[in-house]
Amino acid sequence: MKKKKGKKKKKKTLLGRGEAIMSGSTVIFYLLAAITLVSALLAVTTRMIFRAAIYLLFALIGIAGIYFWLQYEFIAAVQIIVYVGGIVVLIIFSIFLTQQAGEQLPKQKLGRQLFAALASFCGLALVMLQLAQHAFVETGNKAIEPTVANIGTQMLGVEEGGYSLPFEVVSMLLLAALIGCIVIALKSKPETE
Amino acid sequence: MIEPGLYHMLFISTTLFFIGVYGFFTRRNLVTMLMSVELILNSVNLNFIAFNKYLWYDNE
Amino acid sequence: MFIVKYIKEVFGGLKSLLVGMRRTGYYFTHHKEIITEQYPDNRDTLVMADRFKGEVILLHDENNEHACTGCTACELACPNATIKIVTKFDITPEGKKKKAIDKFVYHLELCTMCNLCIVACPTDAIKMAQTFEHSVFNRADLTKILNKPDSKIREGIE
Amino acid sequence: MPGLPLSWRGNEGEVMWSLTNISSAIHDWLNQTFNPTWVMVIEMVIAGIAVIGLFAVLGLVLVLMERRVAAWMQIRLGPNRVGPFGLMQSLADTLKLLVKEGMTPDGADKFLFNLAPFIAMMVAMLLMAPIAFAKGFQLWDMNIGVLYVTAISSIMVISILMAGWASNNKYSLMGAMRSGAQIVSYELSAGLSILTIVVLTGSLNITDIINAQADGWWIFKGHIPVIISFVIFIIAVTAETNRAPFDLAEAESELTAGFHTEYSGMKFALFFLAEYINVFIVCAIGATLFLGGWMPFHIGNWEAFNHVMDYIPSSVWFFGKTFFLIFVIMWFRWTFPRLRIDQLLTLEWKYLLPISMFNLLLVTALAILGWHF
Repeated sequence: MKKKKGKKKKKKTLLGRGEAIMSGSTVIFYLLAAITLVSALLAVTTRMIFRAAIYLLFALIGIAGIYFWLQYEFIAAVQIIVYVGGIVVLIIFSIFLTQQAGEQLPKQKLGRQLFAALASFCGLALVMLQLAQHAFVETGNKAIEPTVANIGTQMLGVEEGGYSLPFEVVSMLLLAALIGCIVIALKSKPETE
Repeated sequence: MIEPGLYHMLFISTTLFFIGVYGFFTRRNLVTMLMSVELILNSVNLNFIAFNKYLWYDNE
Repeated sequence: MFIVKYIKEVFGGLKSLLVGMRRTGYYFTHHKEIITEQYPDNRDTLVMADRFKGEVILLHDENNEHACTGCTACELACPNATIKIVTKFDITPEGKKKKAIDKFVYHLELCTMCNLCIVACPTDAIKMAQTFEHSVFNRADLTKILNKPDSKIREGIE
Repeated sequence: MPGLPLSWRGNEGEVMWSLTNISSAIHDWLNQTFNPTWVMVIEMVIAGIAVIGLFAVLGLVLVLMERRVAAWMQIRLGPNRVGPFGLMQSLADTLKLLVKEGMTPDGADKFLFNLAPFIAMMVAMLLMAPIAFAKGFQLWDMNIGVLYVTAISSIMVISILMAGWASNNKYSLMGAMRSGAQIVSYELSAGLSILTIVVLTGSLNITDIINAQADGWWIFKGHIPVIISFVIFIIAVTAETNRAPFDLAEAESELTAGFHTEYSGMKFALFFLAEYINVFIVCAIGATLFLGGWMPFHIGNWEAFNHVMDYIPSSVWFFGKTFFLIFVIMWFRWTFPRLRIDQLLTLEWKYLLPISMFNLLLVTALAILGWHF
C-alpha cells in the first residue's frame, strides 16, 4: 500500500535527464535507494552481529521495495519470501546458536580496512567510468509482461525462449538437497547383536 | 531530482556490490561474510531486473 | 501396513480433537451451567460447600454450655501452636476441685485449617465453621477466645 | 487507475449496498481538485487513518470476544463489571496499558528492543492492503494478492526473533527460537493449502479469487480435497500466529512469557495487538479463499432465497465469515492442551506437509480434468 508509483507519463529515455520535476514516485525511489544503501553500509560496518543481520534485512527489504517501484510485484514478493523468510532467518538462527548476546565483534586491523576500502573504491570507480563511457542500446525486442501467468508459462515453456531445461536442472539440485536432508536426519539403526 | 532510469539502478547495484566486497574483505566471521555475499548476490539480481525493465522497453 | 496405519492415525487424531471440541462447544452453548459465584452481590444466598473450612469454633448449646473438658488434646495436635488452652479449677457443690477451661485461645492468623484439632478432640467440642470473611484492621483482633463468657461444661461430659 | 493506493473496483449499481459509488466519488473529486501527487498522498493518509481505526476497533472487539469465549467454554461468566455486560472491559485494559511504565532491561540492545514491536505492528498494517472488506472496498488490488500476504507475513517472525535477542534474557531467546522454528515450518503447509485454491482459480489476485466463487464457495465446489486443505490451512495459521495449542513461543508455564517477557506498557500492548490483528488477517484470508470473501451464500436455483441473500450487505458477509473463523481458532485455544516442541514438528513434517503435498496433486488433477462444479 505504501510503495506504489504514479503513472509514468514522461517520454522514455534511459537516463531520464531533462525533467527536474519532483513527483511523488521519484521521491519514493530516492528514499528506497537511500534506505538500501545506508543499511547495506551499516550491515558491513557495525560491530554488533545481530544488528548487522537486521541491517541486512532492511537492505533486502529496500531492494524488494525497488522491485515494487518498478512494478515487478511478483519478483518483489519472491525476493521477500526467499531472502527475508529464508536466508535472513537462517542467518539469525546461526547467530543465535553460535554467538553471545551483548558481545561485540573484534575490531579489525586498520591496514586491512584501508586496503578493503581502497580496493572496493577502485572497483567502484572503474565500473562507474565504464558505465559513463559506454551507452546501452535498446534491443527493440518486446518485453514480456512480468505477470504471474507469463512468468509461469515462460518458466516451463519448451519452445524458443522457454526456460524448461534450466528449471529442471535447478529442480534436480533441490531434489538432491532434499534427499541429503533426509539421509542426514534418518536415525541410524540401533546396533543389535 | 532527476526521474530515475536505468543508470540509477546500475548505480545502486554497483554500490551495493562493492559494499559487499568491502564487507567480505574486512570481516573475519563466517556468518558476517555470508551476509556480505548476500549483498553481492542481491546487487546482481537488481542488475537483471533493471536491464529487463529498461533495455527491453515496451512503449505502451 | 504402513499407509493404513498412517491414515488410521490421522483420522483417529482428528476424531479425538472433535470429541474435545464437542465438549467445550456444549459448555459454550449451555449458559445455565455456569459455576461462577458473583460474590459480593450474592452474599445473602451464597452456600459454601460442605468441605469448606473457615475457622475453629467451640460449640455452645442454648444453656451456654460447651463440651470442652480442657484436656488440651487439640493444643497438642496443632502443628503450629494455634490453640492455647488456659485451665482453671472449679469448686463443685460437693467441695471437690474440678479442672475446667478458663480461656480457649485461638490464633486465627496462624491457623492453616488442617482439621487435626477437630480429629483429636475426644468430646467433639470443637468444629470447623464455614465463615470466610475474616479481614480485620488490627492483627490482634484475630486472636480469639472461643468460650463464651460464663459458659460452663455440660453435665455428664468427662 | 491501477497502481493507485486506493483502487476501488466493482461495477456500479449491482448491489444496493455497494461502497463503490462513494469511494469513486471521493477519488474523482480529489483528482479534480489536486494534482496527482497530492491525490496519492491524501489517499494514502485516508487509507492509513482507516487502517489505524480498524486496528483500534478490532483490538478492542477481539480481546473482549476472546475473554468471553474463554469464559463460556470454561463454564465461567467472563468480564461483566465495566460498562453494560462488561463491554467496556477492553477499553479499561487499554487505558491501563497506556499509563503503565515502559521499562527497558539492563544490558538490552535498546535500538532493537524498541524497534521490534513496531515492526510487528507495521507488518500487520501492510497485511491489511490486499484484503477485500466488501464489494469494491479494497486498499490495493494487486495482481499477486495472495503471494503478497504470504511474503509479508514472513517478516513477522523477524520481529519475534528481534525481541527475543534484544531482551538479553534467556527465556526470551528460547521463546524466539521456538517461534522461529515453528513459523518457518508451518508456513510451508499454509502456503501449499493456499496454492490449492490458486490452482483452482488460476490467479493470485484476490478479486479474481472472489469472483470465481460467485456460483458457489470453493469449500462446496472443490469436493473433499479443498475441505482437506481448508482444515490444514486452519491448523497451520493457528500455529503461524502463535496461538494455543501452538503457543510454545510464549508458553507461560515454561518460559514466563517467551519473547515478550521483558516488554511492558505500550510496547507489550503493540505485540498483543499485533497478535490479534494477525489472527484477524489470516482468518480474513481463509474466508476469502475458501468461503467466498464477501460473496453471499447461494443455493442452486432457489431464486427467492438467493435474492434475499443478496440483500444482506457484502461487508456483513465478509465480517461474518471472518469472525466465524476467528471463533473456531479461539475454540481450539480453549479446548486443546499445548503441544511439546517435538510433537509440534512431528505434526508438521510427518502429517501436514505430506498430506498437503498429496492433496495439491489431487487438486491439480481436479482442476485439469475440470471436475469441480
